[in-house]
Order: sequence, then structure tokens, then C-alpha cells
Amino acid sequence: MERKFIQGNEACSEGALYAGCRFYAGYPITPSSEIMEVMSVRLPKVGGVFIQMEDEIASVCAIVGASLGGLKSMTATSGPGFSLMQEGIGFACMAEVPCVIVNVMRSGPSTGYPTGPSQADMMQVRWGTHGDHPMIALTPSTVQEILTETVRAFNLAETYRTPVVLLYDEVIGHMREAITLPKEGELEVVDRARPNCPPEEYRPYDISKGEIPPLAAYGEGYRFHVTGLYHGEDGFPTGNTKLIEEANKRLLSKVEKNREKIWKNEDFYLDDAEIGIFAYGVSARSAKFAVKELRKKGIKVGLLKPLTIWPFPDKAVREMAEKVDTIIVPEMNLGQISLEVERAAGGRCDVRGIYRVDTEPIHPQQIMDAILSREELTLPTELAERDMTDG
Amino acid sequence: MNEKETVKEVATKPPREKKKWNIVIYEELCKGCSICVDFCPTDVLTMKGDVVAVKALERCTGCQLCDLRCPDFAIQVFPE
Amino acid sequence: MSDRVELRFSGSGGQGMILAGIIMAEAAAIYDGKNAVQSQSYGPESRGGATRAEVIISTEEIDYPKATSIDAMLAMTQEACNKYHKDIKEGGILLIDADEVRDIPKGNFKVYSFPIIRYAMENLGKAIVANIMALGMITELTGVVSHQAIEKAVLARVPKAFLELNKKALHAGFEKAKELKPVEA
Amino acid sequence: MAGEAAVKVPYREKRPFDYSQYIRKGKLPHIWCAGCGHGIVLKSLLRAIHASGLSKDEICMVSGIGCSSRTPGYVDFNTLHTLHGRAIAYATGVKLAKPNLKVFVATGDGDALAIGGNHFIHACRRNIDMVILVYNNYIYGMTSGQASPTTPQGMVATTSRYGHIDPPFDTCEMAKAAGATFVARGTAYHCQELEKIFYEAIHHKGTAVIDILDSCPTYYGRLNKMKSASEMMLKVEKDGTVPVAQAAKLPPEKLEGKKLRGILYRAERPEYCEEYFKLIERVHG
Repeated sequence: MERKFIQGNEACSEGALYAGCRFYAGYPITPSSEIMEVMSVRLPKVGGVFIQMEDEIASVCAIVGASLGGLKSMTATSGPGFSLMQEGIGFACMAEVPCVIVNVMRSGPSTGYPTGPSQADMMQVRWGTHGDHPMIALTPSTVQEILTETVRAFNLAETYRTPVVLLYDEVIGHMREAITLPKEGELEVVDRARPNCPPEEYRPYDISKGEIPPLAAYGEGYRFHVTGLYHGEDGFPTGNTKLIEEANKRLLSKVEKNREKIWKNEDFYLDDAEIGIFAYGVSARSAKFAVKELRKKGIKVGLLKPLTIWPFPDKAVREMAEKVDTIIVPEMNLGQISLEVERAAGGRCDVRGIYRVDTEPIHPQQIMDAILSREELTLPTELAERDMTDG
Repeated sequence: MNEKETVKEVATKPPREKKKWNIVIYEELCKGCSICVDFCPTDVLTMKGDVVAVKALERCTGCQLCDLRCPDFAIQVFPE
Repeated sequence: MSDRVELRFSGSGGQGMILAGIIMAEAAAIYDGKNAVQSQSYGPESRGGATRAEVIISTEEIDYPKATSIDAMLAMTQEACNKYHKDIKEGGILLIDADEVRDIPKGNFKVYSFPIIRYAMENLGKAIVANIMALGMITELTGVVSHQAIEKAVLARVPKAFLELNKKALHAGFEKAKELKPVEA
Repeated sequence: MAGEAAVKVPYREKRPFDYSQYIRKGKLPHIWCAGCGHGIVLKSLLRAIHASGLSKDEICMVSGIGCSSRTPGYVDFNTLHTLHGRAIAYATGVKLAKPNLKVFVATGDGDALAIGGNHFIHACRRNIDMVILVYNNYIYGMTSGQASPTTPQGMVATTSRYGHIDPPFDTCEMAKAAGATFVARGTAYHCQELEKIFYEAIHHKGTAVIDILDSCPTYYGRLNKMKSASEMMLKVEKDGTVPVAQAAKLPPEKLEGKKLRGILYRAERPEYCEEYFKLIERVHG
């Protein structure tokens, strides 16, 4: 077992290479650039292709092109770049092209504070592109998890023929921890289903044999057509309203139907918890610290840490909501996921947020204080009435 | 190369019996832009309503310009 | 709390504070078999201005990766010292460069002062190894990692041509720290 | 070796040419308006492809959004119809993943030079092997007649009703300045010459840009009082251009307002994919 002391972003590159990523296109942006720097060194050594594109739009387009050329492909960026990529992500959803996009979140909106962490792209990731579309997004919170979740991101992208976003904050991306590099075969690596029918029979969106049709690669005898327009099972544009509605619904349902397989959570002291915390990324680390401290004081607090944030872990939240009085959602934004938790909890318990948007991670003390004096907690919907000048 | 050169080329071929041509019009593809009519060097074609039609096949030299400039894959000239 | 130890290395960009942090964390995580997390303020500061690297070391799982109450802090500039000393815990340690930090902050912590940069320049021949010397001093003052571990970690990180120099700097740090007494408030 | 539009093509295709071998079954008629030159351009391309001997499996055609960008849907190659302006970026990914593919980009003046201008110049800079066909009809046709980056000054579009004041881009000059190693201009009117330019472009290694003057009678023609497609072809494409070889012999006043036609620039420079694969060999082990 090889133990290495590496940065989160480096672990992301390790995970990508382990998963078989052979194409990276990207554009520099803090705090994600280390991923592309490492890929630029490592990819050619394994016969893969690295290209620095002229912008993030070009980057996401290039990875989709390369994926259609048969290579597992990825790009990495941060909020501003992710905003630019949205149209391309929508295309990948629509055309059902597997790819992985890493978003290392920094403060925003706009240029914000490039080197300060945030968790403010949670909804951008879910709903950033136009139209209804599926989304799978993973939220690791340790350097080891970045590696394993990157591998899982590729696996999910390949399994469901859809873009997958790996989403973590600057703190997780830049901190260093010792990790164990997995041996070959230790982690599952999934490759996309390829067609085995004769080329003339191939229809790139034919779901008669399963809801995720096999994907051919360009240049291998299957001369298929891909478009961002609504298309029939043959890939050609269609104006047939019935086909359009079916295609729209299938895009969502192929992920939603399989969410049990896509969900991955970790829970901590939840069994007898009276107060639950729902936290991801660096906030989950702060929360875990707080849980340990509060447990020492005899306060029954537990943590639910989602590794899959989209599709949203409704079931786990609902189960937690049935057990606890209150769910606390600490996040480095002004309540993006806490509203989602509130929705999933469905009135079974109180949901309160702890928000921080000053470019510093949420301090464990902030969570502890809030739990010890519950009145400081904010209802997600009360945000507008809050004194915003109050740190 | 322009149409005149093409005509010349055909015209300077060794004297032999004048070759005959058949013009095939795919009416379902013709959008009636009349480019083929306007640029036919020997005035073989005409517009009949919204589609092209042959008016003087005997003048056809087989230069193919109608085919080459048809944007709609709607006309072709075959040797008889 | 557990045996969580929090260290902060601060100075100005280019003084090697982040590298010092990484080496300390590697000494703990790779060579001493503990857990360690290294993080840094990653900002415009990294190109000058006040910069900081933080290292958390524990035998247990480390959750919050940033400092909460600091066991030991190094300050190589006045600006960094002023900006970052506030989180030092009661009874903690502040090691300052004697020439750079003239205005010594007050608090319930022990302050050790030594002209690290000057010593590195005059006795080791290169100011650039001041960070490694400081690393030796912090190791000595805290005992958070073993001498062997920190030495291995230093040697694994520095360029081959400078192995001896860095080793000398590290050991000078150990030695000088042994002689240090806290500055009287 | 600039100049020399009169390229020798080592074949004489039997006429009529059988386009159906390249057109996907059931896809005609295409969506282009009556008199639109895009079909002429496509046919010229198919003849050149046939002459080059490329198999259909070896070809990938990528497009963005716009009228010209519908081209890939009709042709029986590996085809990709993408986002507005981004065809070249997608094509770059495809080409690097499958370097043996001959990649064509079908794009328009708006797609390539406005929204996609950045990708256009960077592809030229890299000299990545692809043939970029800029169907240049001076207008946004798909969105019904707005001014484009090539709309000449003084002309009318639905967004320049008082006469267009923006200076236009010269596609070829820009491609050349950005580093493209094959730069040519053809027209739909000179469709056989265009076929030869395509043939040469296909055999070129590196970024080949062809500015194809082509007409949009529906919007550009109607808005600018040109009665028919044929009139546009005569005015803009025939009388508006001069073959580059002839231009050298003409006095400046005869060249005024005319565009040069033919292969305008050709150079040899390392091609991006080849360079990258050399790099892989260098660092591989």
C-alpha cells in the first residue's frame, strides 16, 4: 500500500487516472489549477491527451468531443468557469455523453474572492444549464474521498451516459492529507457499454434493450449523428412532440430511477441523535468535530454526510428527520442546501441553517454555539429577515 | 473554370456524332430557385410553376452546370 | 480533546512557510505514523504579504482541517505575527524571528525569540534555509514529531544538492531551540 | 506558396456524380431555402471527398448552430451537431481522441467569427488538422437576417436597417494572421473551383480555412434588393471576386471592392496532433 501525502486536487488527478481518464481539456482557474497541472504531466505518460484550451467553454466542448471519440474525459474549473461551461454541460446531458467536470468552489458571485472557499455552487451545479436535465454531483470531504469519488464520478458518467460533477470547496482542494493509493483492481472501474450490433443497425438512443443505450465511438465504423436538438432514437432531430416529451422525461428518469444506486452517504452518531446535522465538504469536517465535542457534553448530536448531493439524498434526510427534532445545515452559502433539506424533511422536524460567506470555513465552534443556543439558528426561509451585517 | 470553358471543352472534342443527354429532374427535391435555368449556357431549362422543367433537350451539351449548381440535389444529366 | 496538536507557520510569501508546513505534516503522517492535515492561506498573500500554513497532527482522525486553538506558531515577520497570533492557546508557544518581530504580542503564551534568518545567513551561509532551521526549532520546542521523522521529511523534500545544508539547518534548529528561554513579558 | 487557384485535380469524375452514396437516406430535401448556396457547397465538398478517396468511416463532420451547421445531419459520416460557435472546440476533442479521423467543421460567418471567434483563432494558432468551411453569406440566416461579422458596411440586415456601420472581418486575413496554414476563398457560383480547393484542403496537414462566399436570398438578398439567388451569385460571387492568379496582373482600380478567390496562403508548420503524439513518445517512459 502506497501512502502519499498529497493535496486534494492532486488526489483528484490520481483518481481520474485510476479511473482510466485519457483526455483532459481545461483552462486555468484558482483554486482548481493543480488538477490540470498534474494532468498535463501525467496524461502523456500513459498515452493520454492533455490540452489547455482557450477558455472553459472550449474545455467542456473538447471533452465531450473526445468522449465521443471514445476516451474517458474530464475538465476542472471553479465557479466562474463552471458558469461558462453550463451550455456545454446541457449539451452533454442532452446528447448523453459521459464526462466528468470538477468544480472546486471559490467565493462568488462573479470574481468574488478567488482564493477563498465557498460552497455556493450547489444550485448552479444542479440547475445551471437551461431546461430540465439530469444531474449527478458528488461531494467528497477528505483527500482520500476526492480520489475515490473521482473514480466513482467516472463510473457513474460511464454507467448513465451523463456528465457527472465532482464538487468540493477550496479548503478540501488545497489541503494535504496522507492517503493510500489504491492498487490496480482494488476500486471498481466501469467502462461505457459499447454497441455489439452491426453498424448499420446502430441507433445511439435506442432504449429497446435498456434505458441507457450503448455508446459507439466516432471512427470505429458506427457513423452516427449527435445533436443538441431533440432527437429520436436514431439521433436525428425530431419535432415529434410525443418523442420530445418521452426523451425529456427519460433524461431525468434514467438518473432518478437509479438514485438508490447513485446515493452514497456516511452517518455518524445518528442512531440516537436528537439533533441531526446535514453537512458536506469542509463543513462536514467542522460538523464532525462539533459532534465529537458535543457528545462529550452529553448532547445527542449526529451527522449525515452526503457523498452524493445530486440526486438529492431525500430518503436519508427523511429518515433522519423522523428521528431528530432539528436538522442543522451548516454551509458556506446562504442556504442553498438547507432549503433542499427542508423540502426532503417534509415538515417532520425543524430545519435550520448555519451560513457563512466571509471566505472562511465554518468553524466547529460556530456549530457548537448554535446548537447550544438554538435561537441563533436560522430558518432557511427567514434569511431575508436576518440581519445580514451580523457575521 | 467557368461555363464558357466547359462549353469550349465539349465543343473541341473530336468530331463525332453529337452525344445525346437525358435530364432527370427530381421534382420532390426542386425548390424552384431557378439557378439552373438562369445559368444554363444553352437555354435548355425553364420554370414551370414552382419547379424546373426541360424546354429544349436537343440544345443540351451535357455540361452538367445545372447539376453542379443545383443546391437541392434536384437535377442530373445523364448520357443517353 | 484528543491529542490534536495545531501548528501555524507564518511569514511572508517566499519564506518557505508553506513548505515548512508540508514537511512537518509529512514527518507526522508518513514517518511518524500519525494523522496530519496541512492547509494554507492561499491568496494574494502567497506572493508576498502575510502568508500562513497550518498543520494539524493527531493520532486520531482529524476533522476540522484548520487551526482552532494553536499549540505552536512560528512568525517570521511582524505583519504575520500581528495578523495570526490571536488563535494561540493558553500556554501555547510563539516562536518569532528576533530581528523581524520587534513588537512582541502579549498573551497567555510563551514567546521564544531567535534571530533565525540572521543565523541562517551568517552561520549556514544561506538565508533560504531559515524555514528549515525554524522547523527544527518548532520540532524541538513542541516534540510533536520525532527528530528522525522530521529529518527524513526534510531530506525527502529538498533538492539533492542541498541535502547537507538543510540537514545542518535542521540540526542547528534543534540545538538553538534547546538553549532558548521564553522571553519575559 | 500563395496563389494558384487553378489546382490540378488528378481525376475527372464521371458525371453525373452519385451523391446518394454520401447522403443519409431519407434526409432530403434539406432545410435550406430555395436558392441558398449551402447545398452547392455541400455538393462540391462531397465530390472532393470522393476524389480524395477518404472512406466515410474516416470522416468526422462537426458543426455549431446556424443554417450551415445543419450540414452534418445530411451526410453519412461520423457527425456532430453542437452548440452555437463551439464546433471547433468539439472538433478539437474529437480529433485528439481519434487523430486518424479527417475532421471537417461546417460553420457560418456568425458561428465561426462572432460567437466562435475565439475558438476559430485558437484552432488556427495550434494548426490542428481540420478543414474549416466558413459558409459566408453575410448574415444570420437561421435567426432571420441579423447582421453578422462579415456583413459589409452599408448593407441592410434586420438589425441594421439604416445600413450596417460595423466594419467586417476578412475571414482569410484573420485565419492567416492567427496561424492557419491553408487559407482559401471560394464561392458557390464557382463550384468546380471550390471542389478543387476542398480537394487541396483535404490533403493539407494543419488548419485549413476556406471562406466560402455563398448567398442567402431569403434574408440578405431580399433586404438588399437583390431579386433572385442567381442575381446574388452574379453580383457577389462572380463579379465580386477575382481569381488570385489574375489579380496580380490587374490594375488596382479593377480590384477595388473585389475579393480574391483561390488558395490565398499555404504554409508548412508542425501540426498540433502530430506534435502532441511526439510529446507522448518523448515522455512515455
